[in-house]
Amino acid sequence: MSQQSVLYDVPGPRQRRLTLIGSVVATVLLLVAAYFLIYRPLDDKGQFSMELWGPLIDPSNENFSLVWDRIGLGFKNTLTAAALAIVSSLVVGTLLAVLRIQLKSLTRRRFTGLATPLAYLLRGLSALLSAVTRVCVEVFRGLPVVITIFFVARGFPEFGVSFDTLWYLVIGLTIYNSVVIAEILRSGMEGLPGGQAEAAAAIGLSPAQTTRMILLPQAFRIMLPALISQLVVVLKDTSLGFIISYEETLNIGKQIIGVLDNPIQVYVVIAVMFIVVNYALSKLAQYVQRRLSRGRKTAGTPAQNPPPAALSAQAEGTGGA
Amino acid sequence: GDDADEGTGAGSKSFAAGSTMERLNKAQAIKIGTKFDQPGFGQKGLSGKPEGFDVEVAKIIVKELGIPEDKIEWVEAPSKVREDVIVNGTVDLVAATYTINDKRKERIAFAGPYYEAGQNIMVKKDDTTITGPDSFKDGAKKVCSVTGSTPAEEIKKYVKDVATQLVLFDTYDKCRDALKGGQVDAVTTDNVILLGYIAKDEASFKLAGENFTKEPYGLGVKKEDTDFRNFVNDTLEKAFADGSWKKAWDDTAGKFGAELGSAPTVNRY
Amino acid sequence: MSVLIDKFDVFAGGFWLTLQICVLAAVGALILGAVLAVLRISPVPPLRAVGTGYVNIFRNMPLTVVMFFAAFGLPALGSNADFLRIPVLDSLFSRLGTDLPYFRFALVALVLYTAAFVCEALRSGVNAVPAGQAEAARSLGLTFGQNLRYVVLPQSWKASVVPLGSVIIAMIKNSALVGFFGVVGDLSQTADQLTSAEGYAFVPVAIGISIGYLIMTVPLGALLDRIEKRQAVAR
Amino acid sequence: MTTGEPLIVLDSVNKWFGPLHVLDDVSLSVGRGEVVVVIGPSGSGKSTLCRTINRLEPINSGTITFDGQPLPAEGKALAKLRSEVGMVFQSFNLFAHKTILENVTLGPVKVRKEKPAAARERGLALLDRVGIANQADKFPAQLSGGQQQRVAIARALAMQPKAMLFDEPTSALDPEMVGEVLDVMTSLASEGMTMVVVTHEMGFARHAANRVIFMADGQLVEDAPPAEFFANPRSERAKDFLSKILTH
Amino acid sequence: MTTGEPLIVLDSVNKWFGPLHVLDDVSLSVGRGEVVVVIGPSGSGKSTLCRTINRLEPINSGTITFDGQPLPAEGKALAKLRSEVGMVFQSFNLFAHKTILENVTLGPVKVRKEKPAAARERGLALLDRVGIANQADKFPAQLSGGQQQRVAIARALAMQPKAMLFDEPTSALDPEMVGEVLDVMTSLASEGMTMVVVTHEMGFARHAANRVIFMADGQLVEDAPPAEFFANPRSERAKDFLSKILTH
Ligand SMILES: Nc1ncnc2c1ncn2[C@@H]1O[C@H](COP(=O)(O)OP(=O)(O)OP(=O)(O)O)[C@@H](O)[C@H]1O
Ligand SMILES: Nc1ncnc2c1ncn2[C@@H]1O[C@H](COP(=O)(O)OP(=O)(O)OP(=O)(O)O)[C@@H](O)[C@H]1O
Ligand SMILES: [Mg+2]
Ligand SMILES: [Mg+2]
Repeated sequence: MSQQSVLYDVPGPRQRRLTLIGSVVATVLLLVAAYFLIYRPLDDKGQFSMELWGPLIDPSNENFSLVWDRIGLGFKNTLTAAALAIVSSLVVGTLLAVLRIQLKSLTRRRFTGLATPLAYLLRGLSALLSAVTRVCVEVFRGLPVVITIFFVARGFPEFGVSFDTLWYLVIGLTIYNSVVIAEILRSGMEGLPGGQAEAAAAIGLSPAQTTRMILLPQAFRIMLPALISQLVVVLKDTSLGFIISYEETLNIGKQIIGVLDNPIQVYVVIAVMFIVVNYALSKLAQYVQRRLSRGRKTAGTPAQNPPPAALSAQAEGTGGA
Repeated sequence: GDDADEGTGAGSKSFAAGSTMERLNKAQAIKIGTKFDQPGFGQKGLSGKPEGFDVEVAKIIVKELGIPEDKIEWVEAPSKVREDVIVNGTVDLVAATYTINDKRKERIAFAGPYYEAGQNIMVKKDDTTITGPDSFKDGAKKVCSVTGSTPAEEIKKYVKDVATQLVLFDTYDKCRDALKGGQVDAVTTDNVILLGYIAKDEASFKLAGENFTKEPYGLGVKKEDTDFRNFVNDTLEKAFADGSWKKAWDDTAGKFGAELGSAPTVNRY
Repeated sequence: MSVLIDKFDVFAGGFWLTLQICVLAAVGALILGAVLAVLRISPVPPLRAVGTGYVNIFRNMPLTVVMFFAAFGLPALGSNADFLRIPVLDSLFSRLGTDLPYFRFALVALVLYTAAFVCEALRSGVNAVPAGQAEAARSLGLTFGQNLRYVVLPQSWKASVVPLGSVIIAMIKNSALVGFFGVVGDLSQTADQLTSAEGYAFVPVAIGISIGYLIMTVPLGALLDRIEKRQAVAR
Repeated sequence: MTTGEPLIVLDSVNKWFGPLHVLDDVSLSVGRGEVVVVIGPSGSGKSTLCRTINRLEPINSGTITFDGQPLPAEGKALAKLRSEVGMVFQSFNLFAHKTILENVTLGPVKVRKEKPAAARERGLALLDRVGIANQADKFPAQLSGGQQQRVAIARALAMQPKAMLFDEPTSALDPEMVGEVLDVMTSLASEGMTMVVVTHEMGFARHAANRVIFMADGQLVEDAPPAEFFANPRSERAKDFLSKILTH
Repeated sequence: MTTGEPLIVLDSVNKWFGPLHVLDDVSLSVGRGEVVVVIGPSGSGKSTLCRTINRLEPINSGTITFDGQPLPAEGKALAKLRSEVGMVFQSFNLFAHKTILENVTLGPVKVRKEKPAAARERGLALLDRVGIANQADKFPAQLSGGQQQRVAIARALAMQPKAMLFDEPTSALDPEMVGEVLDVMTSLASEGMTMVVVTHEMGFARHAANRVIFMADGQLVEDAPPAEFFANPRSERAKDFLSKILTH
C-alpha cells in the first residue's frame, strides 16, 4: 500500500471502473493461458493421473504412509540442518561482527600510553588482523555456497577429519551464512544513528561496552527482519545437501522418485512444503519489520537508517539454491 | 543372547588379533557404501532400507563377520565418491556396482569379482537407429552416463563430439528420465543397471545390441588391508558354493530376467 | 599445484562457460524481472496478484527445486526450451543452440528464480523514492504517466542499482548449481570432474575454482560498495 | 484585500484516518488575495487541511470548491486544478535528479506545454526574484535549506497559480535561513497572492496575515484577524498554546 | 558566579576537517558555575567546539584542559573524563532499546559502579526533577520530543558531572515543547552548574547566560555578557546574524 500511495492518487469513480474492466479482462486471459499452456500439455501426458499422485495425496494408497514417513524424515533432517546452521551462523556471525568492529576501533587507537615500539607492534598487529578478517569475509562471501559445501565435504576428509554428512552441510552453510550475518550485524551497528555511540561515549562507556550494551542489541533488533530472511535462505540452502548425499527432503524425494517414477508430483509436493514454511517466515519478517518501524514512527528521534539496500537484497537474493 | 545360534554378537567368531574383521566383530557395527538409486543392485525403497544384489552380497559378508544385519549402517556411495569413502575410512566396504580396474586399484583394493556385467546401451523401445556404440560415431545422437563412471569414459571412445553428445549426471535416474523425456537418445552403462530400468518400464525402453565391454564387479576395501580382502574373497567363494550367492541374485536382480551365469573366479592379486 | 597449469584450459573453459550462463541469465532475469515489477505495481488487482504470487513462489523455493522443475517439467510440458535457440545468439553462445537442452533448462531455471529477486530490487527502488517527490510532481499537475517518467523512474533506477547488483552477484554464485544439473564443463562441474573422475589433488583444484568465482563476484561487490558509499554521501 | 466571491471554500469537511477524526466538520472560506495563517498544536490536522485543498488527501464528506468549481475527483481535470494551486512543502521536495532550473521549468513545459525557451526565460526571472538566479544549474543537494525552499516557491510560482499553499515552509530550516524564505513569502502576500500558510512563525502571522486560524484536534477553533487573535484569544486551548509558544 | 581557577580552558585550539578549518585558533575559558551560550551561523563550528570539550572530536593543535588536567587521548582515562562531563545532543540520542529509567541508570551502574538499587533511586529522583518520573518504564519512542530531551538531561546529570554541554538541545523540538526543556536548563543554571550551551534561543541566552560567545567561520568573534552583546554587537558579522535571527 505504501508504494501504491507514492505512485497513485486515490482513485476516482472512472479510475475504479477502468480497474474493474482491466481486472476482468486480465483474469480471463490468464485463465485461458494457464489452460492451454500448462493444464492441457500436462493432462495430455497423463501427469494428473491418480497413479502418479495417489501415493502422495490418497491416504488409502498402499504407499501413502511409507512415502510420507520418508518425506517426514527428510523434512526433519532439513529442519535439523537448518536449525544447527542458523544457530551456529548466528554465534559465529555475531563474534565476527564484534571482532570486526573492535578491530576497527583498535586500528584507530594509537596506544599513546605504551612504549613506542610496543605501540607500533600493537598497531601493526591490529591492522594485520583486521586485513585478514576482511579478506576471509570477502572470499567466503564471494564463493557459491554449493562450492563451499562441496569443498568442506571433500576437503575435510582429505585432511583426515571426517564427520557425518549432516556436519559437512552445517559447516558449509555456517561458513557462508556467518559471514553474511556478520555483515548484516555490522552494517546494522554502523547504520545506527551516530548519536547512539556518541551518547554512550559521552557517559563514559568504553568502546567494548558501547558495542556490547548499546550497538549490538539495537543492531539485532533493527536487523531482525533481515536475520529472519536469512533463515529462509538457510532453509533453502539445506537442499544443497543432496550433492553430498545428506538425506534432506529433496534427496529423499529423489529416492521416492526412483521407486515411484513420479518426479513432477513429488517436486510439487516438496516445493509446496518449502514455499509454505518460507512464506510464513517472510511474513513473520514483514510483521516484525512493521512493528519495529511503527515503534520508530512515534519516536521523536530521527528515523534510524534502514539496512543498506545492498545488504538486505543480498541476504535474500543469495537464496542459494 | 538370541543371536548366538546365528553366529553373531561380539566375539562370536574369532579373528586374528588386530585384523579388520576382529575390529568390526568387536564393534558389532559396520558401515557399507552402496548405491541408493540402482534398481536390482542398491536402491533405497520406500521403507527407507536399501535393497538389491549388492546389498545382499554385502549382507553375506557381514553375516560371516558375526554382525547382525540391523547393525549395518548403509552409506550412499554414488559412483564418483566410491574411492574417497574407502580411502577416508567413511565406510568399511563398498558394494556398489563397482567395476574392478587398474586405475582404481591404485587407490583401493578389490575383493571379488562376484558378478560379471558388461556395458550396454539402453534406448527407447521404438528406436531402431541405435544398434551399438558405433551408432554414436556420426556425431548426432546424445548419450547419457554418470560423472566419473567407467561407462562414461568408455563411451568417449565412440562419440564424435564429447561436449554435445555426452551428457553426464550424478545419477543414472536422471539419465533414464532424460531418455524418457527425449533430451538424450540413449543411456549407456552396465547392462544390469539398464535391465533394472527396463524391468520397471518395459513399455518404454530396450537394450540396443550386445554388451561391448566386460565389467567385473568387486567389493572395495582399503588398499593395504590384504587380510580383510582375503576374508571377503573367502566368504564370496563360500557363498558361490553354498547357494547363498545364487539366492541373493534370484531375490533381487534376477527378477529382472538377467542371466547370472556361472560363478566368476575371484581374483586374489 | 601443477594442475592449475596443466589443466589451465579446463579451468578457463569452465570459467568461460559459467560466464556465458551468467550473462544470458542476467539479461533474461532483468527482462522478466522488469515485467514482473510492472505487474506488481500495476493498479489492476489480478495482475498484481500474478506478480506477487510469482515472487512469493520463486523466492521461497530452493533453486534446486526450480532446476528440477525445469529439467522434468519442461519436457512434461512438451518443451525442450527450443525457444531459446535464438538464431544470432546461438552462434555467440554455442550451448544455446545444441540439441542438448540442459544448458537451456539451467538457463530457464536461473532466469525464473532470479527474476523474482530482480522484481523485488526494482520495486524496492520505487519504494525508495520519497513520497514527497511524487506528491510534489502531482501538485504541479503532472499526470500519472508524466510523474512516472520524469520524476519517479529516473530516481528509482538509481536506488535500484545496488540491490540489482547484489541480485546479480547472488545469481553468479547460484550458477554454480548448473554443474550438478547436467551442464557439462562449467566451473563447478569442472571441480567435480577433475577431483572425482580424473583424480587430481583436491586443494589446488579448489583454489583454481575459487579464483574463478572470486574473479566474478569480488570486483562486482567492490564496485557496488563504491556506488553505495557514493550514493550515501550524495544523500 | 478580498474581492468578489471567495477563491477557496471548504464546507463541513470531514476526514478520518482510520478511527482518527483528523478534520472535524471544518468550514472555511478564503477570499481572493487573502492570506490565511493556520496555527495549532502538532497533530491538530493543519497539514491535512492544507493538503485537502489540492486533493493530495481526498476527504470523506463535505465539499471543497476552488474558484467556483467543486474539486474534480481524478484525471486531467484534477491535474489542471493542481496546476492552478501552488504547493510548498516543509521538506522542499525538489526533484533531486534535476537542476534548479529544470525543477522550475518542468511543470510549465510538461503540464502547460510552454516552449522550453520561454519557460526557461520565465524560470530564470523567477529564480532571480527569489534571489538565486546564480544557482540555476546546480542540483538541489548543493543548496542550503533556505535556498532550496526558495526554489520550491519559484517552482510553484512558475505555474502561475491562483493560490499558494504553504505547509510549515520554514520549520526544516536553520534559524538564519528562516528570514530569507519569509521575506519571499511576505512580498508574495503584499502582491496580492491568495495564500494558505501553516506555520509557527508568529511574526509572519502578525504582520502578513489577514486572518489567523487556530486548529485543535481536527476542529477549527478560532478564526480572527491576527491583532485580535494574539491580543485576545477566545478559547482556552488557544491561550494555552500561545503561552507555550511565546515564552522564551 | 565564577570561583577559583576556570573549569574548562581551551588554548589556541585548531581543528581541520580535511581542508576545512572548523576551529581557527580558538581560546576560551569557562569558570566554575559559569553558563556560556555559543551562537553563530550554521557551519560556524559551534557543535565542533562543544564536542571537542569531551573529546568526541579530537583536535589538531592547541590544548584543552578540564579541571586542571589536559584531556586524555584515549582509553580508561578518556572514559573517566567523559563521565565527568555531561552532554546533551540535538537529537536526544536516548538508547532506543532501554527504558527511560535504564537510560538514566546505565552510566552510574556500568561506569561509576554504583549499586543498581541506589542508582535506581537516584535515577527516579532525577526523573522527578525533570518532571517525568511517571514515565520511568516506558521506552524512548513512546515519549514526546520534549520529554525525551528532559530524559537526556537527567541521564547526563546521573553521572554527577562537573559540567554540562548542550548542543542545540531544543532545535529538534516542536515549538510547544521548547519551553519545558529550557525551563529545566534554566533551573540547572541557577543552581550553579557549569554549562556550555549551543542554542538559537535568544531568550535563554539573554536571561540565563553569564556570557555569550559568537562564532563565525571557526573563529571566536565575540565574547561578552548577554546584555552587552545583544544591545551592542561589536562585529559586523554578529550584527548581520542578529538582524537575521531577530526579525520576524
Ligand atoms: N497518512 C496518514 N495516515 C494515518 N494518520 C495520519 C496520516 N497523516 C496524518 N495522520 C494523523 O492525522 C493527524 C493530523 O495530522 P497532521 O499532519 O494534519 O497534523 P499537523 O497539525 O500538521 O501536525 P504537525 O504540526 O506535527 O505537522 C495526526 O494525528 C497524524 O498522526
Ligand atoms: N565529521 C565531519 N567531517 C567533515 N566535516 C565536518 C564534520 N562535522 C562537521 N563538519 C563541517 O565542519 C563545519 C562546522 O560544523 P559544526 O557542526 O561545528 O557547525 P555548527 O556551527 O554546529 O552548525 P549548525 O548550526 O548547522 O549545527 C561545517 O562546515 C561542517 O560541514
Ligand atoms: Mg504538519
Ligand atoms: Mg551544530
